[in-house]
Amino acid sequence: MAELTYRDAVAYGIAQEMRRDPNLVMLGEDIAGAGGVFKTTVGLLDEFGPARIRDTPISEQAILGAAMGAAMTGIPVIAEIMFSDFIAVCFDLLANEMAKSAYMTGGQLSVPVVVRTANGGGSRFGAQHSQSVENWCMMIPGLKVVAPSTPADVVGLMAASIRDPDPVVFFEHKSLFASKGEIPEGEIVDELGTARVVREGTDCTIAALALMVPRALEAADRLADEGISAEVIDVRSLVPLDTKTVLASVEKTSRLYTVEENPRLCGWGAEVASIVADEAFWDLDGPIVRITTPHIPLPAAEALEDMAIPSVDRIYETVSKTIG
Amino acid sequence: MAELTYRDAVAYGIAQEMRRDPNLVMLGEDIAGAGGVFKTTVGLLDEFGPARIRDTPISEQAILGAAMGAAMTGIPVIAEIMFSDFIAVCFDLLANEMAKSAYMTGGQLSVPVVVRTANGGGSRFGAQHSQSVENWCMMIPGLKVVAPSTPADVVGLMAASIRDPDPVVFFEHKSLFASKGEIPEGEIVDELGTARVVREGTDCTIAALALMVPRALEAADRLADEGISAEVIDVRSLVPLDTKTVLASVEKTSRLYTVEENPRLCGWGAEVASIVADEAFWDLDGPIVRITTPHIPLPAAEALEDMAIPSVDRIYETVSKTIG
Amino acid sequence: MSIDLNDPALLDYSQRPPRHPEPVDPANDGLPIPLNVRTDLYKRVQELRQFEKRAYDLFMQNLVKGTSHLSLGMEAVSAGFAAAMQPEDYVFATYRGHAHTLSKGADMGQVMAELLGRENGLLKGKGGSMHLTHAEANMMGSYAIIGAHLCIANGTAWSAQMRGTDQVTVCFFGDGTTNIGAFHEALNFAKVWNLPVVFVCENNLYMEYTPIDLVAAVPNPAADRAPAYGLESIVVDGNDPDAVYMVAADAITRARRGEGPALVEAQTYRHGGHSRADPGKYRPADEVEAWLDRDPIPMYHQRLLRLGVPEGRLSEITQDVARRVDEATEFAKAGAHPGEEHLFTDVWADGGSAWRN
Amino acid sequence: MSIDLNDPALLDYSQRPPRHPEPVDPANDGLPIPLNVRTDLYKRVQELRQFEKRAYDLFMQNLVKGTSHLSLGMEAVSAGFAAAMQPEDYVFATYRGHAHTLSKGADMGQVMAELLGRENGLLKGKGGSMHLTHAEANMMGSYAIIGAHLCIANGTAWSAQMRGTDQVTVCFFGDGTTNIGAFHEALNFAKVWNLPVVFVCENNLYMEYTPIDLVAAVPNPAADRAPAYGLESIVVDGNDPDAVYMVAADAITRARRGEGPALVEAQTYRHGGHSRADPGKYRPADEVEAWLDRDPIPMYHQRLLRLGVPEGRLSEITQDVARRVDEATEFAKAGAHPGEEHLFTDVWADGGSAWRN
Ligand SMILES: Cc1ncc(C[n+]2csc(CCOP(=O)(O)OP(=O)(O)O)c2C)c(N)n1
Ligand SMILES: Cc1ncc(C[n+]2csc(CCOP(=O)(O)OP(=O)(O)O)c2C)c(N)n1
Ligand SMILES: [Mg+2]
Ligand SMILES: [Mg+2]
Repeated sequence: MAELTYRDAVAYGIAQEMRRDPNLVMLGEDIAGAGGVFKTTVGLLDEFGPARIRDTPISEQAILGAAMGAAMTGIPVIAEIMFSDFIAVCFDLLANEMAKSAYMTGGQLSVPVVVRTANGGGSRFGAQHSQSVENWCMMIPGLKVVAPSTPADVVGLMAASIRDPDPVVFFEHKSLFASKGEIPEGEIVDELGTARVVREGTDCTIAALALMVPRALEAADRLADEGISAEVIDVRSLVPLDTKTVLASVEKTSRLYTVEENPRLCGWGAEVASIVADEAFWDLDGPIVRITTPHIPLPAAEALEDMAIPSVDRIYETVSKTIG
Repeated sequence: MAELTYRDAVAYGIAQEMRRDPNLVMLGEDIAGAGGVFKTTVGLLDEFGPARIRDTPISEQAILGAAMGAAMTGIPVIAEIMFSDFIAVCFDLLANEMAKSAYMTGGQLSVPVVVRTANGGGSRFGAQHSQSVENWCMMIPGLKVVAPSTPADVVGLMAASIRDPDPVVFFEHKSLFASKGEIPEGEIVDELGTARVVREGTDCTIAALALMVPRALEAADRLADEGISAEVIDVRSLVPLDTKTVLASVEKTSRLYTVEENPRLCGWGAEVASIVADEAFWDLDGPIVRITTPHIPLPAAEALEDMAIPSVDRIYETVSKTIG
Repeated sequence: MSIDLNDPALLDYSQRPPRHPEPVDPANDGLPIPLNVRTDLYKRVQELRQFEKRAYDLFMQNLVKGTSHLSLGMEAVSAGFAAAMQPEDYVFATYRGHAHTLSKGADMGQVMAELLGRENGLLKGKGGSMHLTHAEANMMGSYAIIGAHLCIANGTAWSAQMRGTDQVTVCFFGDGTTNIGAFHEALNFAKVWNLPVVFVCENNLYMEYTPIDLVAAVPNPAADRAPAYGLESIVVDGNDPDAVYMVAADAITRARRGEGPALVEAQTYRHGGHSRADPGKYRPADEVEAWLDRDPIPMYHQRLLRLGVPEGRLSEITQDVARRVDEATEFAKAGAHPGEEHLFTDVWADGGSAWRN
Repeated sequence: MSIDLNDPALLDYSQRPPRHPEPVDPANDGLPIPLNVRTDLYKRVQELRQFEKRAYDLFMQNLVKGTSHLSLGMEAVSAGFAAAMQPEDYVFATYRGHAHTLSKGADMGQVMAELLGRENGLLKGKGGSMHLTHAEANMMGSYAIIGAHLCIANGTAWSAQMRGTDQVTVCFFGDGTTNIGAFHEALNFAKVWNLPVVFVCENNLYMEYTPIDLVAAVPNPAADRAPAYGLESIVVDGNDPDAVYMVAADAITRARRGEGPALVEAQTYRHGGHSRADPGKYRPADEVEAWLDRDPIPMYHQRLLRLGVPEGRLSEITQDVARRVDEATEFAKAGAHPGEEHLFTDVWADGGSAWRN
């Protein structure tokens, strides 16, 4: 077992797959010589060379297009979109092309592309470089969506995403890059569509994703001090969505909280809430409560950004006040 | 009172505002001489001339950019994006620029733009020309979102959108263009953020939008034959959202159904469901049920498309089976 | 060019000065193209013409739902390029893609059935007229949102480059498409990566209902921009199958040799409106007439006669195509409407559509 | 150009051949620019230089959170254009926008406070370094996602055209930005609509960490593409305030006269890395050195001395600026961190953020 940062786990996971599959290639802006602006691809150019790790112009549509076209011929491709906010400049390629190709062609073409992108706030980068946009992708039929919260999950879910024959958007959280965790020895391959109960509890279920997972866990510790036993679920994969794990948990706890970094409206938590409000309605003992970033663009100033994104305090207080 | 088609109501509404405000201008592809590919802007070029009704290149980013820049200087602009699916090619301008401008600049700049676009299915246009993408916009803080279901609402909400100082995305439904309705005499100005109870009922609330409104109404008629009294709400405005009307209705009926044309995940109904599951939980007598297009790209063939989009039958059957 | 807002013709584009076709270059009779290739070209333009006419008739009978964009008048571009390609080469088209799909060898009956939304359609009815794809023959799809597919075409070219094959990618698009961002990104990217891709602008002088010269800053919207990507400016008569063939063969050969991308502008005209419902009234009447006079098919028919192909051979081809179009029509009409079992297939590569467990 | 994948320098860009600056054109001493304009230019470059240096120091003290992109070395571009503009003209900048915001007259203290995320910042701390905006002076914002603002700049130009004012819009962006789709859409649109907008490419030879010549199909990424939009190719020495001023005055004057858009490529270099954390190691050491030798500020200082401006006058300017930068720093540091009351304001024009009733 080695300890790696979440940042280093990205290159570690990619390298594992590049060694396994000599066809796998990656492209993106400043990913090669520079090792990525977040240093998540350091070392890959040296090991795999400039034909497999390719720098591109600032042309996100061209990046995703090249990835898609190559993938349609059976070459698996990893495409980096530097910040997830920039998905907006190539959203047509992602939402209208990659996502719909298999269906529109009656199954003739599939698109084994992993779109990796740095997501989320906490870096004081302001409204155009800090968004949590998992829901931009979750809402598009034909896209799979993954957002790991630990280094081990980065590696395992990266492998699963790369081996998946469909387009997967892989969200790496900027504020988790420096976090550390154990990585098991040997090849690591996880499974898409599986959530994980990261803390067991009986009084309520807290479903969280990416950066919100450690915060939910910390809040759960504090709730425990008060005698509230919270079960925390790391959702990990939004599409496919592991509704079984969520529903089973709610069956046990009878209360659901979601902790979402995305601004409120149409966040992933709304979807989860709506599933539970339908299928587990009779299990519920009280309201479903969503803890989200307010429905505002993200402010740049440290002080303001910290107020906006759900904090341990806010999670703790919301649950504590409403669980009644 | 004149009767107008929903299609003609678009130009009628725009003309009303263009007569009132000589600064108001419109731009888009094929909107001038051709009167729009859906014939929704017929006559405007003749009345207002080529300086106010301007054809553009196929450059959606340039269109929204020009609209935004002019709007920032105080000129109100209507920009047409021909099909709502094409929002994906200019999503950066909409989601990252227009939406965030006021906030990022500490209130220095506002963006009085109405982005009109033809939305929704039923025309057998296939996966790239049939989407219901209201949620693409609803999820972005800083955008207002409107989707009228009747000719009168087209006129009134168009006026309200144009007079609003913020960016508003105005969804015109392709399958409603041929529908007809009465238009009151004189100036018509409606209000954003107001839903309308279009049928009163006591047993359940059915919240619907745009094309789904007439279908929900027809389903409600059939439910009435069975002795089920459904209240139907035309949501009309997703942002601002008239939660009061929805919550008041659920308080009365104790059951909520949403009828959404968007594919399932993160649709507007999920948001409404999550609000109700929190704030009206104790009013509910049973599960919240969402009736949506399945989470698939839209098929082109008539037969398949009709199965995909919520139909009167499906609404009727779902409510009838689950209301218990 | 820049728009003059005082130009009264802005109120009615059909009052603008017409843009007439160049006359056929008489020297093209003498292009070094073997006669068997030329008869093949004739067969190709006949197939496209007759298929598209039938498609038009079927709309009129309301058998084609949705929309449809025909290549009537523009057949020489597709035929000329297809004849210059190898079977392993990749093709990308727009929503105006019937011709390119057929040219790449898709079955007429399946294409027709797709237009009719039938289960025996090329895409099982799921894609429709605007998304024709025949991956088996490396016809990699028809794309209905302007621009994206130029970027995607780079991808198959990149794949060929990586795999060390000599496959070339040919990507068709319209004049109006030269103004969208993706065009620019794709062309620059192709050049920088030295990709084996030939971009073909079918300049039919109009985007949807707006004349291209009113919305493009340069007279030849593709060719005049080629230098911005380090490429040669190439304009070809898109109504002459031979002229197209020569230019296509040259560009494709160079790409195949590893000499990188090309951008070809083929000037042509559509005989009808933009899509099914459009009568095309925004075009000056004498412009339409002048271009109808330059119809590629009778012109080519005359050329082949001049070059000694017997009339009988040509009418044999024509009749054979007519029969096949009839058969395709029958095949299509006989197809069932797709049933619910197709609704939930093919979202994912495993054939399913599940988003949850 | 096209990439050669066998080029060993692809493994380390700093091993690539350096691109040295052109020498200063000695004739520029004689450009017809009045001495008062030149001393104004000197003051401007001093302001930018000293402000940016201080900003750098404040990062190092960890007082600036987030990121920040300096214009050190590139001051002549901003100064030259600003001196040629009228106060009513509009300006757009990228995330590398401190210089252009200051040049348009924003208060140094407020800009500094914004970098520090303080309530007394230009944007109350809500926008940060990458979004500086000073609408009161028609500095219409700094945009952090590549490309969009070129399209938005057309909008203020369109507004001026509609209102019949003679305001010109000047839009700054980098070399890397010439490869994104929005660049193309904006340029074409500006020309077709004949908009009074001057696009200024600050070509500092690198996008983030990648040399521009590896990712652009033409050597001068902006100027070589101007003809694709019916525009003249214009390259200017971006390290010479006078050269920039002349080109700026000409392009702006022509736009003001209704002669439409222009695209100017100013060649320059950044002294430091792309953003705060970047040491800029991907650049050949002798290239950096050669450009540091062409630092615009000592060069201009020398020129002004040659032209007879007394050393004392120049050091007076320099010291005055130094004092103002100190004051700005104090002002910024004294600012409060914004409180929760600011979190929910300004989403809408009415000052609020309600999305429901
Ligand atoms: C991004 C985008 N914008 C607008 C449209 C609507 N549209 C469909 S075809 C068309 C005209 C295209 O013109 P051109 O590229 O010349 O192709 P042609 O139809 O003439 O073959 C337009 C504007 C679209 N499909 N995609
Ligand atoms: C659409 C988009 N892609 C990528 C980025 C990340 N990014 C920020 S600055 C930059 C380099 C820009 O280079 P250039 O245009 O030359 O400007 P410079 O920083 O040199 O002034 C990149 C790639 C971005 N902000 N937006
Ligand atoms: Mg055309
Ligand atoms: Mg640069």
